[in-house]
Amino acid sequence: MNRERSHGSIQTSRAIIVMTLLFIVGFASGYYTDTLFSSQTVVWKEDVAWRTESISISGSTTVLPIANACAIAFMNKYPGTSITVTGGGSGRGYSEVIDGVVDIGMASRPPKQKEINDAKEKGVALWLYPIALDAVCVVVHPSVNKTLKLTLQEVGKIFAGIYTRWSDVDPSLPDEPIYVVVREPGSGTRGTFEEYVMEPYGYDVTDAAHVRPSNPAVRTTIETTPYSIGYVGLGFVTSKMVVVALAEEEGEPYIYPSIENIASFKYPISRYLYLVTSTRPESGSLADRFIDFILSPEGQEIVEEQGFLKLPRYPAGV
Amino acid sequence: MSGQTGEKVIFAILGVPMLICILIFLWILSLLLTGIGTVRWELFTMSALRGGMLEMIVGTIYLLLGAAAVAGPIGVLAAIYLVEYAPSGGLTRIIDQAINNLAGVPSIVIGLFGYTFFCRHLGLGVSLAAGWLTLALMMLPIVIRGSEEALRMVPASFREAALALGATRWKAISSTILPAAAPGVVTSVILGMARVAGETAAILFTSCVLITRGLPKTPFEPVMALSYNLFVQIVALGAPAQRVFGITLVLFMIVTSLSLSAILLRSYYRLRQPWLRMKG
Amino acid sequence: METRSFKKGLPKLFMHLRSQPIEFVLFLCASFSVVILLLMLLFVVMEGSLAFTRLGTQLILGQMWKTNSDLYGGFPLIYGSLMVVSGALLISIPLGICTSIFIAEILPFQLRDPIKSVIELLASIPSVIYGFIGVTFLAPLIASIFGLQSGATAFTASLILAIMVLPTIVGVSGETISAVPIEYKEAALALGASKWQTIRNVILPLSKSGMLASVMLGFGRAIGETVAVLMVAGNVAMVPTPPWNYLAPVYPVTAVIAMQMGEAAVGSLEYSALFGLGLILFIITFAVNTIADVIVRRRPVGRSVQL
Amino acid sequence: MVNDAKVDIRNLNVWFGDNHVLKDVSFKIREKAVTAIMGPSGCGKTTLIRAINRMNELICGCRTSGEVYINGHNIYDGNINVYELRRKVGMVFQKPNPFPKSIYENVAFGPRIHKMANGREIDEIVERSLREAALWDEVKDRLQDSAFNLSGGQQQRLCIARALAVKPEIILMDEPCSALDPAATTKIEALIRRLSKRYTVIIVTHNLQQAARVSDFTAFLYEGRLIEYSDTKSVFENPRSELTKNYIAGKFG
Repeated sequence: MNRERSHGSIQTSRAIIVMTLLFIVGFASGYYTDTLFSSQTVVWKEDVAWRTESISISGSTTVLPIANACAIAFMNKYPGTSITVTGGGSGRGYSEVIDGVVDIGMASRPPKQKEINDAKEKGVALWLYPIALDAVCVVVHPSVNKTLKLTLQEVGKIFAGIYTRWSDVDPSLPDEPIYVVVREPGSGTRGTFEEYVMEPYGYDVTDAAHVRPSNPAVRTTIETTPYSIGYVGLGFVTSKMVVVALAEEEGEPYIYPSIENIASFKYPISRYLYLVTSTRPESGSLADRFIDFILSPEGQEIVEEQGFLKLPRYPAGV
Repeated sequence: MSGQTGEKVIFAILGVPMLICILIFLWILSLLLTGIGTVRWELFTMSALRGGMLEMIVGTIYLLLGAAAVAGPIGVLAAIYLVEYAPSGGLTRIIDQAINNLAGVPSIVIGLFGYTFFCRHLGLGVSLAAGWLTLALMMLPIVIRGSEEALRMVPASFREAALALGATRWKAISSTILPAAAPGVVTSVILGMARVAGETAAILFTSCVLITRGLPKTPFEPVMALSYNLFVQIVALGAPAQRVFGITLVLFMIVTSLSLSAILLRSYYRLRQPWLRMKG
Repeated sequence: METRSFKKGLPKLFMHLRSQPIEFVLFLCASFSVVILLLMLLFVVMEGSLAFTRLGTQLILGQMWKTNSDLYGGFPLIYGSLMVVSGALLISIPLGICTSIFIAEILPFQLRDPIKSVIELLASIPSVIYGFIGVTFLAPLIASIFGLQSGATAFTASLILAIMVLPTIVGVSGETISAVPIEYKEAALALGASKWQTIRNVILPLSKSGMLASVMLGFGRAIGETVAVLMVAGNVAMVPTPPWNYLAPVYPVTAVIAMQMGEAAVGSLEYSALFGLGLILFIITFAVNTIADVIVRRRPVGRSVQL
Repeated sequence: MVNDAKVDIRNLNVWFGDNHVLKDVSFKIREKAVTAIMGPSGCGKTTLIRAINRMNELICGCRTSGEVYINGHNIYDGNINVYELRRKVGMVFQKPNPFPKSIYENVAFGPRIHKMANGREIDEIVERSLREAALWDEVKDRLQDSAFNLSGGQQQRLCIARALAVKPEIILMDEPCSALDPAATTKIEALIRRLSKRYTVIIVTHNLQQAARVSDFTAFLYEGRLIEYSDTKSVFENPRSELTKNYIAGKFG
């Protein structure tokens, strides 16, 4: 028995040693990497407070690539600062800013009345900072037509399910069912699209619409699905899809979402992308500097890299 | 003789599904391997701020170790109670049922619960700690069941010998049965970690962010994790294949090495411990 | 090992526990699962209560899920979930059970462990990766085979789910097969029964309930799967026409929760309806687990020979 | 010594992995007699009888060389139907192992899988086998009961009946009494004596008295080698080998 016992306890101790080693290795590697990150820290002569601050950002998945890339660039430029970015959607961006969960929200649409009311109730004001210009581009699979032109109302009818076959829209188009792709409710892209295309005509999105959680997901679906139609932000248009030229009404000119047309707001579904704060950030604070960074030429360069349009000028807080 | 050919036909029919399983595995493996060529290995040791994935790897390890630290002790103690103390009454049956049901709760529901209870009700917010607790809930049934099995494998004579020497019940358990079952217990914890390492739905709302600087310094800060990052990279950012394959590969390696080490540990101790060999 | 120490009533148990602090701690740990399960139920019900009072049975039976118009009818979603899961099980049950029999009984000894490990490894591939594979490789394949517009269908989701639950079914039913005492096998073989006769007449009857349990476990895994399903199911909140059309897109419950949860304002009807869906999912898995539990407990004949 | 050999074992070697369990065993077993195989634990007794119905090959890592002739046919020949072989060579195990089925179904299992009979004929086979195993009178009123409701000795006799039901020629018994009490053992031993009038019985035992009581011939196995083989009387009263003498004297074992 005695032998068995000692045998047993050797095994426990070995198991415990292994577990402890695992823990030590895990956490040690953590500390090691931590020192890696902070090793570039230089002592700054002035104005040090903001360099050790941290802020958090959440919201629209459309703005997410911009915020992600800008946060990485900013943190690389100013070691010591910490910017935490996560997605969610425009709705989450507004609600978390109002609740004070995050410092900055991301939104691809202006606040809804309900969100403004909520903010008032909580006694905060919403500060919107346009950081980029975007267009919601209506796109179709090349199998539909290489140069498609539609009025807003026709697009609305397609997304409302009133037209179910392409030949319903125009007899010259193929006699095939329309595959409608939309974004999830709460998405700013969807909000913007519906505001211009559906709501003016009192249309509601058809039940048969295929829901996708993000611009890339819509892009992939359109690229791979014949006779499909959907909408994506300008940055997600690729050569494997056809961009539709839109007219406000029958008889008006059909306009492509070219850079000039978006910047001059001729293209009907142009929009700003925003960062949102609940108070005006204190001058010189990290939040203030980060917003300034995105609006600086360097930040606007990143905006362009991510497939969006630079702001025509640098507007201040709205 | 004709009976034997008939049997061969049946076996062949039964064998086809296994071949299909193996082909599926090889197919998936080949898909992953075609991605390897595009992966730059230095990504693994580079900070996310420089385009690497070091924080995600370490963050995943943080999440796993923390969850194991929560679920491990609770699970082992629960297993000891169930094997050694539990009266065979209604209460024990309820506990048994609850463990089975907990194992079956969809991870998205665990995520929802974690979000309302840990993040909002307990005020932990989106944080490492909330992730630990949420993942621990998923690990717990695996740890309990695995430890129970390990404890039951230990011959009764061990404990009886200790009791006969005048040890108290707890002393008998902690000095004889627990050491003998320790490898099995550790295996169950590792298996639990393997099960939750690739988990996305449970940490989607509770503990992860896309980018932040470095690693959390307190448990109340959010963390970057491979599975969540992979999800966002694919779904929301439409990241290039190279990035996706890189993260996929690391995640696969972590999960696989955990499962493999559990399998190896189990078979190693099967060989080492004679009483296990008899039963196994 | 079955010598459980004391068989007393509940009140006596508590008295006993109070006098033994260690046992009390052990008891607390064991009942932790019960507490968590109750808490889970409580919180999900609490968050979902608004939806239940405002929507009532609409949440389960309503045909329209339209967040824009505050319509939250969960029927197409629940139907989609069940459809995808039953498709997955239809594929994976025969595949999994045949595989487990083949591995445990027919495969040469040397190959058993390696092949079992290979299939166990399938379980260790994270679900995001399955989703990714489904979107980039499987869906286009399905679309071209069936001549569909898009490969994002219930069938694709079922296929991916089937692959994901295969290891569970193979593992658990393989375990029950190898748990059949070797004495029974030897007895049959010594009578001159062929391998297949032994499998059919001795091993299968004895491992039936375990196999059923493995299927139930697979069901639980499949219905709770989120990320992979979200990526390949097509996500249309409508019951397909005809209802058994597997080549149509569906919008499973888990996908809805994952997609809308991040954006629903806390406390809104939408938020509450999502928790209501979570509760429905919770109840379905709870029921399935309980059934599995009852089946496994009600073994027809004792396992071991008492001498 | 044995001329009318039912089983003829020649140069039998068995390995389990690297473990050489049986070394060059050769002997002949006579028809319609009881042959006991005795020896200390681990000497290869069980392996030897499991070689006679090729049950060893179910164990991982087993290799066999040499020949075993039954009725003049080498059972390790490629064209032997192993299932038919096992039908002809019944086996009773150390621990009673009835199937978790009714008493009736246990006995009927063999005839059913071999399609030897159907309907009423099976009833007859069941009754005949149970009578032969001296169990009929004890169970005739409860044939549909679970086999687990029987006592250990009854279960073992049920297993014998089950083996008899497929009309074997040879019955292998692997320490059939080691798990039973003395009363049940006596019954089984009497049964074995009776069975030897119609069947060739080969019984493994490490109980010397049992070997002396029931067997006509005795083989003594030690560390995988056949040390001595002769009629029981001469093995016990006049052993030729020193090892056998010591074993019988109880000096080891």
